[in-house]
Amino acid sequence: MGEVHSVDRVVIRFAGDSGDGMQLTGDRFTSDTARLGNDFSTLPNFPAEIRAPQGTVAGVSSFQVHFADFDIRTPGDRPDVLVAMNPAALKANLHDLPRGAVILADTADFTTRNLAKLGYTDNPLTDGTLEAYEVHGFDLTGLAVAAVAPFRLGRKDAARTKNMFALGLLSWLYSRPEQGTLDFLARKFAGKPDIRDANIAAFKAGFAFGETTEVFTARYQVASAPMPSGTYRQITGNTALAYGLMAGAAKAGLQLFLGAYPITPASDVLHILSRAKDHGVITLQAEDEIAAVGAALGASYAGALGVTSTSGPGMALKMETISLAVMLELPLVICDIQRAGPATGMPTKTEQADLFQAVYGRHGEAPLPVIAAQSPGDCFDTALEAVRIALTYRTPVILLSDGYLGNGAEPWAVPSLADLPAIDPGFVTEAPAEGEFLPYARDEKLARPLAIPGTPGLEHRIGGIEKAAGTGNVSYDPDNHEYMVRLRQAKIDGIADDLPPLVVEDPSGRAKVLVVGWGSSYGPISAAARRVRLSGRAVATLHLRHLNPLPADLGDILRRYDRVIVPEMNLGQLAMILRAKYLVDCESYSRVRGLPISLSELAEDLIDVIDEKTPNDPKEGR
Amino acid sequence: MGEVHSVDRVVIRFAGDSGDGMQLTGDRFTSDTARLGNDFSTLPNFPAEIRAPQGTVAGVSSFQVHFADFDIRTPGDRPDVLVAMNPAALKANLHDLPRGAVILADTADFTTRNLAKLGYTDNPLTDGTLEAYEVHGFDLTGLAVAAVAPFRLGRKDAARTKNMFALGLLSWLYSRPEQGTLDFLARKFAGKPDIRDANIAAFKAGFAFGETTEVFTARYQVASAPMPSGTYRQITGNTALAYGLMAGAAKAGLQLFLGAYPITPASDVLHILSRAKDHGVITLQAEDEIAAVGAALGASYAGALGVTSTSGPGMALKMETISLAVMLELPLVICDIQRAGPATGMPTKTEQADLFQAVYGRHGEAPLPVIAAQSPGDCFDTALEAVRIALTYRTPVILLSDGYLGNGAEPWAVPSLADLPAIDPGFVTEAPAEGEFLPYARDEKLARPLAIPGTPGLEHRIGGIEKAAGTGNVSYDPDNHEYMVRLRQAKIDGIADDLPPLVVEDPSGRAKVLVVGWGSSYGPISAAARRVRLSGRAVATLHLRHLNPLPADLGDILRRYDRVIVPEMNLGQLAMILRAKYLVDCESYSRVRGLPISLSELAEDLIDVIDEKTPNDPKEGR
Amino acid sequence: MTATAPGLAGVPLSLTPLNRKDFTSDQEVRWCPGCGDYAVLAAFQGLMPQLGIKRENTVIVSGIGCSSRFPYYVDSYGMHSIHGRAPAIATGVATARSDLAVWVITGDGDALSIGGNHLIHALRRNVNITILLFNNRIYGLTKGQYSPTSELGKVTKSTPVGSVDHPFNPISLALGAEASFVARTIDSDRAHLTEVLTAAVGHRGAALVEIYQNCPIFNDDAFIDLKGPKAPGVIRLVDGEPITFGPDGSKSVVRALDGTLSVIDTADADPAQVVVHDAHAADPSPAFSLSRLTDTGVLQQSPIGIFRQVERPSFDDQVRDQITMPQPGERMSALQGLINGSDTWTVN
Amino acid sequence: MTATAPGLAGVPLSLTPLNRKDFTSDQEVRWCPGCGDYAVLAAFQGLMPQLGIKRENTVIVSGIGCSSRFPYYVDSYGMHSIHGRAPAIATGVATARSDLAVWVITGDGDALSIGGNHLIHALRRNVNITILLFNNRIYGLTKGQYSPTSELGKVTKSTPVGSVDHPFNPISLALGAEASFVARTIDSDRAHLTEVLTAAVGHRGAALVEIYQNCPIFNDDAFIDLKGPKAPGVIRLVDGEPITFGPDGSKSVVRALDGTLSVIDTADADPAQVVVHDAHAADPSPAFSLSRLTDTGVLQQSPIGIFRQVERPSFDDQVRDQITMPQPGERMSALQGLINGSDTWTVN
Ligand SMILES: Cc1ncc(C[n+]2csc(CCOP(=O)(O)OP(=O)(O)O)c2C)c(N)n1
Ligand SMILES: Cc1ncc(C[n+]2csc(CCOP(=O)(O)OP(=O)(O)O)c2C)c(N)n1
Ligand code: SF4
Ligand code: SF4
Ligand SMILES: [Mg+2]
Ligand SMILES: [Mg+2]
Repeated sequence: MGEVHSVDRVVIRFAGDSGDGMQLTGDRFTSDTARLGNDFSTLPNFPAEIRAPQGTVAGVSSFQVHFADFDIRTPGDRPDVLVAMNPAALKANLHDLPRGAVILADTADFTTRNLAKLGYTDNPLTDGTLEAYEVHGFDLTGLAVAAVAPFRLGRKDAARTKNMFALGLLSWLYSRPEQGTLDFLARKFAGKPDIRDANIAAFKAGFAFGETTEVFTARYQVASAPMPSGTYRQITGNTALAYGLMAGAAKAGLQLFLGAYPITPASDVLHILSRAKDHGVITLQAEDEIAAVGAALGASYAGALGVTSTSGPGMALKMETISLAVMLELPLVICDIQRAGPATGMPTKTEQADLFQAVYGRHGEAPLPVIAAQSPGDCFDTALEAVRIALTYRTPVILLSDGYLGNGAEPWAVPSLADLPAIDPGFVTEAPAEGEFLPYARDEKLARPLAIPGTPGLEHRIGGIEKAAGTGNVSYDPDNHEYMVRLRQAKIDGIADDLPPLVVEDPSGRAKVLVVGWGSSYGPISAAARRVRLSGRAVATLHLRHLNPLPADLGDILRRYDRVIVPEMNLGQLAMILRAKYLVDCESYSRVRGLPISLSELAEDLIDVIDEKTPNDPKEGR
Repeated sequence: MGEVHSVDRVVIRFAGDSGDGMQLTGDRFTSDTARLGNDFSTLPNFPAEIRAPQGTVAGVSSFQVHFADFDIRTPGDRPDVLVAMNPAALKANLHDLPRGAVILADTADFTTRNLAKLGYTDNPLTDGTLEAYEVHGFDLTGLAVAAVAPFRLGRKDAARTKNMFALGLLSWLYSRPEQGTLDFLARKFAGKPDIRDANIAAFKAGFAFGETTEVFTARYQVASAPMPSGTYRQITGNTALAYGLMAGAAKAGLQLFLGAYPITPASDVLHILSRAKDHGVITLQAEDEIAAVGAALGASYAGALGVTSTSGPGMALKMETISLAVMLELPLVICDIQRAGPATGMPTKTEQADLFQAVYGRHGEAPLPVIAAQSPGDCFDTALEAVRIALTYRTPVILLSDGYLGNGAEPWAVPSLADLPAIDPGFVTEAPAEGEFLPYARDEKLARPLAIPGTPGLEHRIGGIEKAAGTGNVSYDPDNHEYMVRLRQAKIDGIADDLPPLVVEDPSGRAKVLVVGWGSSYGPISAAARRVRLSGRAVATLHLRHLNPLPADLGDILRRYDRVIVPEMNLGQLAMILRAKYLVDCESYSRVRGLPISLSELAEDLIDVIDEKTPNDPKEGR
Repeated sequence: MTATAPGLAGVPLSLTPLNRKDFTSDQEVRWCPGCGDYAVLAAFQGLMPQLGIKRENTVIVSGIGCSSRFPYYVDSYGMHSIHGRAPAIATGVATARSDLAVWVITGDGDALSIGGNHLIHALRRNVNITILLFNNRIYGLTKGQYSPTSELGKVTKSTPVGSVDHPFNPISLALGAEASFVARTIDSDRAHLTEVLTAAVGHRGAALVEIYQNCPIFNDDAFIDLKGPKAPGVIRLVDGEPITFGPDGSKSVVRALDGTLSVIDTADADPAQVVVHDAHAADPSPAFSLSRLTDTGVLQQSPIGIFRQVERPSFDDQVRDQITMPQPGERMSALQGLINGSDTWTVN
Repeated sequence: MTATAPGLAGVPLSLTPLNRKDFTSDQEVRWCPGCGDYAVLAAFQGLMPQLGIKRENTVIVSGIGCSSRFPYYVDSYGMHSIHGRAPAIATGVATARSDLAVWVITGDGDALSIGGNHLIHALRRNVNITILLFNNRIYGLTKGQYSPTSELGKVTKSTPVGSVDHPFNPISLALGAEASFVARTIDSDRAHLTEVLTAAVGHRGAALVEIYQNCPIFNDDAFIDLKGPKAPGVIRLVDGEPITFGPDGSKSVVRALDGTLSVIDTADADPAQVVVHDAHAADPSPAFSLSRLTDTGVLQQSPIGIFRQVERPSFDDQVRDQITMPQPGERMSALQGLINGSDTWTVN
């Protein structure tokens, strides 16, 4: 033993019962990976039930981590290694494994009875059905229990340390440092020394087991990835989103007010901001989504930065109030962490199918800006951008993230807040030298002046009835209505004028096919494009942050290519918007599986498209 | 006197204070017009306030009726005659009058004080500012009070009869029969003989005044319009809609259940159906729009025909539940009587800006059929069609009407119910001979079997979580989700296969410009097209009832024309959908004034388009 | 033949006796081990065959939450709807059909947070539905945020330094909302559960049953002091009986001059002073005062049983009474008459 | 300098005295002639200058309905929002800012039908807002449908043969929802209106004031029997006083043994038996029993005044107590620390 192979990338999936601590195990492994300077990307996968019956497929919880010595973009389509803590975990995940994958199973649970419950007549670990894989079965539970025997825990608590045993083993196998996990356990169980020590012992025993068992012919190492210099941390999308909102509020000098109602996968935004009370953040868990956005709107009216966060069903409920915000022209940030729909759908699965709702889902002509984040870390920048737009243009802004971004993690170069531009809320504080205050007057961006309650001399009333230009008084005048409808639209359309030029990625400059994406499909698209390019073909990619209004230079770009492919986790929503706006035959590449788009499938499909389109193009380096 | 001129069409607008009974007066005039066999179209215009302060512009209520000896399509852009019961009514309506229009004013209210309140320093009736019009001022109030003196009413009640005096005068002027109004008054005030007799006296006095006064040099008559044979009545869109829903339920042999929450301009649907209890109709005034649609969905689940009716803000609130209905695949009819938005907007004004919300306004991929009515009477057929689709395809259907259709009236050839095709709800009543009942199996239209509670042996559970094909059990399987998302879409798309071919109107067959419309813009579009054709130019028109899915032959039709113009009372919603779907450069013709599109403006604009496009086209008959 | 309990009048009786298994669906039950929901499901499945009604005439409508998975596990008709809306949907079901036994399953978040309005309106209207409110004083399904029944100061994911929302007392709220049947029971007392649910479904009109339900994962032992037949804090309400409780009835509920209730040692109480429970009082005030005996913070004391049960016409019955459906043969001609109206003219 | 009434603590005082005209906006008032809303507006505009607070620190949030046009007519900050949502929006305003006097204007449909949930949650949370609920027992703005407070059998456009919905008693509902301040007044009694509104705005926490308001157009004379100082059916509640009413105090409110209240002739009443009103009772039960003295049908008898007024920390105060905003100079560095977290690594 002791031989160490270098590999460039590995995908490991930890899977077990909901109670087996797989999320924690994966998270720890990821942290250690981060410390080694690998690039990584993670995909937690929760069961729909809180704790479905033990040993059932429905109760399997998993965590996938992809780490590499280069810049990666996705958590990986298919795991190289599956850690299966019980037969259900094996059954639930087997179909995702490529031939030759390593299966590391805890045999403790592979009893005839448990297997029978799952419909197995024989033990798959030993009946030869897994011969396409490299299967290693160990009694991880037994080994862990033995390792923690000195601590006299109950049987249940002792068995629970098996996840740390497994983590120790994997840490050994992939040459991860031990210290991070040891420190973490010491912190986490500081109040329960027995549990702490047992977990530490189990972890060390797992590590030692790798060292001593002769099963593994080699261990592996993945070198650190070249990354731009900076200070990094691991971050999930929901955390980055919360921090981005806080940064935006701080940059604008406003108090952040979050009104929210819990809903998967958005609840963490509420949880994280609820812990930020010492940063002046107010959170309100409202009675429902309507009250949540209502309170946020009230807070914005009062001069705070009102924000609300939710997922699809909650978005549907908020629309009437958002329409009011459009009419009032008040700043407001609405975060939609999308999940698979319609209706309740698959709450723990990801999707990008709320774009239509965000852009078009209100009664009347109620235009508002819609922007989307492309990676967990990017949620920070997108949140900041949402705050900027909301305050600059006095408008509600919808920010689209999704379950994959929200829960997924990646290394993130922590920005220096001092370097970020300030945002000026530009409240009017004094009555005009002459004439009356006109709350619906316009600046050069068509934004209106905001005077918050408490400002003397600027008392005025706003409301949801159509308002006269300038004064904001109630008006039923037909011409005024037409004017105001077009003005609200023009204000939003005008946001495009301030956007930086789009950047198309096309290293060879020869691409005839353009792939346009938005949101979390950034990972699969850019990874697939890299693979396509490595195959010697040229492909251009363009990722949109701003979905409404669309950037001013987008039409020209689209028209430059022979084919435009739009991969989305929906039935082609962005594709349809682009077609309408630019009359370009954008083709939808649609996957609606509740999972990120498969990068290898996408890469293959793109290659087919390119080869068909440019059959005579010489393939360099092939 | 006594000379009678024949004219082919007249537009009269009755205008006065909210309390002056203008709606009633207009309605009566219309009924008498109907009796004469004229074609007609009406446009009531309510103030936003229930009863704004007397004598203010905000408190003016008006009713416009257009009647003619030929087939007309709109209530007319500009009145030929304005009946102004007070100075505010004159002020509020003057700008709509063409030069030469007749103004018939009640001088009683034109006091210096009242005029001053409105900003008049002089009496406009006499100061010469109205010289472009034919102005007739009478003390209608005084004349009416004098006429009813024998009945010893209080001053207020006596003055109230002035509307009947005015109606009598107008009836004389336009040669309307007296009997209808006399019968009506007898019925309406059967319980209050004094009031009845006073109103009758005022009406007759008005008529006699026309006969005796020497002011009018002639009276007019409008011959009856040639109409297809049949039994006719006057009908508003909301009434026709309610009757259409009842007819649909009756044809399907189901009980009609309406869940609704009052909202302008949809409340009348609730009112009308609430009066149909002896037809087995259940109505529930729910606590809000969400409960209204929820109760309707529950009723549908229980085997009734669930319907809900509302307007824009209420639609926004219903969307989450509608998304559930999409997932459950239950029949449900959702009627949106659109009004001007966004937010509260202009509740008493019309608009067509909820199309986007109807087609795209839900989270996740939640496709459903959307259809629209084109005229008051057509609301009946559209409601029937909604019921047919909902029951055949087991789906919620959104029916779009609007304030103009809902409140506007026209003559309507009453259909014979016996001639309408039956609708088969096709409930499953028996357990399958073998195997289990599969509530999510599919027929050839991809519709699922419906077994309602109470059916033995078919007990099953449905819900908003993604369901396994066939069984309908909860499923988180990625492939199943993808399958079900596409299946729900395919089911809705498939509705297009059963639609009759579209009919393009192009009498000359030479048109190069196609005008595509939907909903209530039918009137202005077809009237404008007629005017364009009368000018010797060719134009084609196409009106869509089915907006989602779009008819199968639409794409081919659009591609046949040089230009496609889409007039809508929004910022181009249908235009955008057509562009996306067919990549045809459909041009939006957009008017957002809370009023029907002006037919003369549209006609002129279409002529410009045609002349630019086909400058060398010889204009026949010009 | 239909059932005789007023709440079930109109629901056809089963011709063959049914048993618990008839009400067990083929779906695997997926609550956490030890969840109180299991006990309620078991009591329900045990109770249903006793009602004698046809299985196919049972409809269970639920919202969203752990408890709202309930209908999947019962082999009847059922709908797992959306968050908070079950009472509205059930109102439609119950109004459209007089031959169904309609149940609503909901949680403290589902019923009292997002669904609060539908709940109070269903109660005031007195729709003939039976509502089981699983109160675990926490949001289970979304993994542990505080709910409208969580005690002040509750530390949860969304209240890391303690909640500041004064909780609802669901019984007080229901009484304030004009409810005609209001009761409380607890997952750990199967006999009581069965008894209360039987009374609830037998009541004509809206019956609200609050069920204290333990969530071992996110709010374990919230009802620990009310568990077991000897629990000192459980105040059992029995109609017509004096309200005493605790070991050997050592505590008594007495009424002060201002009408409020308090608990004193039975030893110190004049027997004439001890409140005799009257669930049928026309005025909801006595039931309301009883509801205030529940602790507002961590639970140590709470009444269980039927607080109020009065007769009032049910909404759906009254709606149906106003409606006449013409005979099938006459429906179309009646409608034709309506559509024609009184004011037609004919063009030939 | 801030106001001294607890409900206004934190709201700065005006340096110059204000008068009614300062609270009159330039918008023309557009209610129907004779509408009760005029009287409430007048009382409000008369009261505001008395409070002494800065005009610009007043915010009025309303929903949709005739009454909800109110904010347009008051020259302060205001928002005419959407139907039913004013309490939620006001919760945001009041929580974000401690220096504002926040009013909610709502109607019986707005507050109790579509907005019922927000209302009960604002009450239980005890947000520092003053809610004026204009109860005309009808939907005015939509031209006359019945509302959740309309009496049974009410004939309206949507109930042509009479409503079958049992109405809410807004006072009972509010008490069931844990309200800390609950009162009722009437448009026709200007002095009483002013007195009650003054107490309400002075209360810290959510104050609900139900105002009986006549709608001459769609529900005229709904309160005719309660109009005028001598109205026989008005039961005036005065804290600390025995509850008698009617001509010469000829009627008295007495408590039965079961805690319920009834009205008897004063002549027949033992003075000791007459209920003495205690608005400050910790237990809401006495107030609840008083609320049941209101007729459920057409109104002939109803208590007005303050039913309940107890101290309980307000939601927004408690929220703010948990929060510390770093000094401006430190905010960014504190945030930088949070964002960095404890687990960073550096790439050079
Ligand atoms: C519109 C909407 N908002 C939020 C959610 C998320 N959600 C699901 S269940 C739930 C609360 C569950 O709590 P409770 O009703 O007490 O049920 P329990 O899980 O405790 O049985 C929430 C907030 C949702 N599904 N839909
Ligand atoms: C979402 C929504 N639903 C319905 C309406 C229509 N609507 C406006 S006010 C109102 C009820 C008014 O009644 P109430 O609150 O009692 O106020 P009032 O007019 O009697 O003062 C309704 C149903 C609306 N504006 N928005
Ligand atoms: S989370 Fe709690 S309530 Fe939900 S199933 Fe688990 S134990 Fe039961
Ligand atoms: S309708 Fe009634 S409530 Fe509305 S303004 Fe007129 S009188 Fe007042
Ligand atoms: Mg709960
Ligand atoms: Mg009202």
